[in-house]
Amino acid sequence: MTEFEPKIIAFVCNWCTYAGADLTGTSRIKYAQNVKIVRFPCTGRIDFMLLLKSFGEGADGIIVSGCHPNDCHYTSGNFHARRRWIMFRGLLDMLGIDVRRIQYSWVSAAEGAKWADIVNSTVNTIRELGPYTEYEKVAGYLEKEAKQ
Amino acid sequence: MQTENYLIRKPSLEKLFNNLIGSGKTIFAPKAKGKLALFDNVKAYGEITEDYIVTANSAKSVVFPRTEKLFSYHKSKEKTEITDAANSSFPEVILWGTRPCDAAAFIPLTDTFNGDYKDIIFNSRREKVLLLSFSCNKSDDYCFCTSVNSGPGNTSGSDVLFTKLPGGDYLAEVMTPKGQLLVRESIDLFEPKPEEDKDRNLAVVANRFNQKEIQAKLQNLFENPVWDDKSRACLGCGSCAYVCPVCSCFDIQDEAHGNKGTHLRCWDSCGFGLFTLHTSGHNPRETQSARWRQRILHKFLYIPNKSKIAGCVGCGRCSRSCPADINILETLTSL
Amino acid sequence: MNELIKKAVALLESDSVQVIIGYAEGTGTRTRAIFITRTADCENLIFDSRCVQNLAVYLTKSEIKKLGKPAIVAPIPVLRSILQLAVENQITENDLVVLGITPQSELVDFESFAAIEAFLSTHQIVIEEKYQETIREIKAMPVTERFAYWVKELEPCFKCYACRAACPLCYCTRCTVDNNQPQWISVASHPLGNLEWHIMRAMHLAGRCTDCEACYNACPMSIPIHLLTKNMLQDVTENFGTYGPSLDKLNTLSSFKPDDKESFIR
Amino acid sequence: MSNQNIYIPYLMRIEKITLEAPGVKTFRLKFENEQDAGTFSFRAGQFGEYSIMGVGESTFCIASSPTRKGYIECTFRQAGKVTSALALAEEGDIVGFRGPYGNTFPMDEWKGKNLLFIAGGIALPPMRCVIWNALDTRENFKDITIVYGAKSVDDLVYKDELMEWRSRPDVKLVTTVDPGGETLDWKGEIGFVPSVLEKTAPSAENTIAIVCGPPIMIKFTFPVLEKLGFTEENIFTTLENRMKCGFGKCGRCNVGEVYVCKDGPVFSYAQLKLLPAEY
Repeated sequence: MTEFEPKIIAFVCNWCTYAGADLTGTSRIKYAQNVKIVRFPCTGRIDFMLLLKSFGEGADGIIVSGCHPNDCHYTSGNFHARRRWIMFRGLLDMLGIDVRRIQYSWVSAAEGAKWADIVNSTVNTIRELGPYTEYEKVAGYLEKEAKQ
Repeated sequence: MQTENYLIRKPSLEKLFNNLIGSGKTIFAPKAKGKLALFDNVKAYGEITEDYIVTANSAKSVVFPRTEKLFSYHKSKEKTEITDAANSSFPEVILWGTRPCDAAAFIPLTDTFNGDYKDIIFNSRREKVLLLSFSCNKSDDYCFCTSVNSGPGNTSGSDVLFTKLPGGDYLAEVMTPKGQLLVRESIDLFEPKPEEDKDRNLAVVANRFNQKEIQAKLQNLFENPVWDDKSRACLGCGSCAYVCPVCSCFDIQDEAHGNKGTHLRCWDSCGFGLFTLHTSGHNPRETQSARWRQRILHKFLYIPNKSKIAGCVGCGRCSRSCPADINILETLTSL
Repeated sequence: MNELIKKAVALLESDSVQVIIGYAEGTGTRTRAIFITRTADCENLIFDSRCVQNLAVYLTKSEIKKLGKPAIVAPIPVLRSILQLAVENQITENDLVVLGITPQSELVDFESFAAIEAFLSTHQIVIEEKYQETIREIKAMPVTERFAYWVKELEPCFKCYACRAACPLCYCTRCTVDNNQPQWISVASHPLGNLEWHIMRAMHLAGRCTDCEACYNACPMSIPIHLLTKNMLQDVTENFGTYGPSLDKLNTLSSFKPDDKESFIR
Repeated sequence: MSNQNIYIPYLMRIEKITLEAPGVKTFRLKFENEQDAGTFSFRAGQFGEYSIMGVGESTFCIASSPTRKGYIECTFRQAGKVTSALALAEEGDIVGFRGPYGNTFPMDEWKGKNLLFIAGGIALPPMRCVIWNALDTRENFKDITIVYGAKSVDDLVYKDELMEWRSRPDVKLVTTVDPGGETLDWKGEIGFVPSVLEKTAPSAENTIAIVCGPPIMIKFTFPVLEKLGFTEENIFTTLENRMKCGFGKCGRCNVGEVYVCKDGPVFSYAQLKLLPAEY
């Protein structure tokens, strides 16, 4: 059996984390390759539905990352996002969607090393948790029906 | 076919259930959920509730699931392959505990799916459903089956109709060859027909209106204040249509995952504003009252005019489930 | 409720309002919303503990707006919704007359939305102990069990959207689920579609829900979706202080504090 | 047909894409399966469900004439989810097609009569099928007049074919654009279809009028036709209600006792008058 390779999707803001991830690369820091990055103007734009859709399409883990508080390019996008994450996380927890599978972080444009660390540790966490089969079962309902 | 009547004793009924489960059949029966009873997949006789007038959901989903695959596809640059859902093997389902109104609803449903174009997916499912109905021994203010050519002991649509007799045993009326087959397979459980009169053991459902009169009145009632009046509290949800055992309007939707996907049929309701909305923004039924009128006219004028059958079985589910207490019987009797 | 009837008659007679939105006897022991435009019909107005439908939902419906300026019979849950609608600029003081009803079933006049807020400050939203207990029990389940619990609870949902239709705060003319470009949420009611719909519904009510339970009362399948919003109310209180609609505060998710606390962002 | 799944579409390859007007495209579709091409037939006025797998289906009439065999054409404006996806399709791509559905224009009954086509905007495609059908069997009909209007010169569809019709001696073509929609070199009429029709229509004597356009145009065109002496029985139109299934099951296009998909989409004005105004 081949070892489980977590599929991880990262939603990051353009100004801080994306630049930070760039720096990770230009600094030649090696880190796990399991992550697919989607760039957004701001964490304030990262709708919770995007996270749900990621699980629905087969992601095992998700990273959401943006500018540190007070560093938002648009002044307050990340503050709004933080409130939304607090609420969303509470709701997911209530529903039994494993909140350990979503890593939120602040990574600035200067924190290339932190980005590598976030990705590596998230990959490790997800590797331990294993594939998100519970959600896959729910999302794959129609395909299961087909075999009936 | 000639109806066959038997007596089946209370303990034998449970044995019949166990025989069916034992032979690998899927059984849907009323299960208690809070104050409601819902048709649900049951595995053990003890899960079934007897304490219900009708279930909150109708039994139509066994032949017309709320989400159903019509076909699936697989796309590649060179070609597109389609897998026909009609080729799947549909499950044999026994509906246990349907009421006469539930069973009667299969008649207009089957009619809709077979008019002009035959829907073979529906028909394949329908063929595999066995209806073991139970006569009603109680009713409530919402029931009006007797006004739409049915009744608490009506046999149409059922394969077997059980009527509870004093003492807890049941009269079994076997209506169809399918029902006959079921009886033959467990013949030792059935005894010669009892003397007891069936009608005395049925609930009383008062006759509330004359269907023919309603039909005649509706012919000239398209513009009438009654539609506004009776629909004013309508919230525009779809619960009336979704609990209705006859309503069969649907939506067709595609769901894709990468280069694969499915083409689905999903329930829809004429009560939704989006139902008739054109992409241009034009909506032929702009107001909620026009939508309420459509629901009534479709059931009590259009279907009876076209197919000579009732488009409503009088189960009263729509009124019971309406969050705004809009009562269909009230609308009909106020015309 | 003679006083209520008298008041309603007076309002219609003086043409201060054109319609009274209130409660009347319904089928059997049920009550229902009634829309009275003639004084003679005012005698049908009732109020008692059976009157639980949240009438505030009608304030934003175009079919009801057409009838003219309304007076609305408003027990506590309706008052909360009215205030929240005011916070969200969906109604103004000139749009309606509020016939407030106290928990002791007394009629109370409100001169302004501010007066409603003052009154409600003495009637804070409290999550009943039985619900707190249920929420605790659910949260105590192992995560996969909890997920299975909800998938099963949401299974009977056939997406009739009665929860949305009955909610006074779901007043959008076109809901996210009704949009198909992009199609965020499947039209179909299957496990994923149902889960996503209920998450979205709850999230869109986060920090807005006033705990009237209209969604649960409307659900023909009795799905305990109000547990989701109740849990969120608790979360709002826990994270951002006491909660209740307030005229001079923005909604929880439309506002922030630079020092909002959390424990999960690295 | 009885034991086939009626929801399964034919697979069609897009042979040619023509840009007709801003946002309006015509697809020429060929059957992927040769056998289907041989057995498929339709008549003027019928429609189909065109689909992009994974996105959905959309309803348009068949815009090509049944006299032109081996392919079908459809013309659509990019407006909603499915038409937006169709607009992105390229020549050589596969789309789905279910049909033909619905009734047809009674062209056999029109033999020996004059035909007057009146169309507005994107409603010329359903007419085009009938027009070509009539032109390909020209000997069956007397005078053929086409009155076609659009918002602006740019919005007129089938520009090449309009030129062809204009140059034919056996067709009288009147084109018009809404006031303000004209260009400097516009030689046609300026004004809304109903008023232009009033000025340019042929005699109602032995003439069938076929009208298709947006609801507002239809509303104002019928009275003009009646004024010109057309009887209700000699005015035809094709309705476009929202549809999903196309064969009278999904309930969406139900107007009174008819289903537009199965009992229509072609109705005479006389028939239309008997229906409630829910279209």
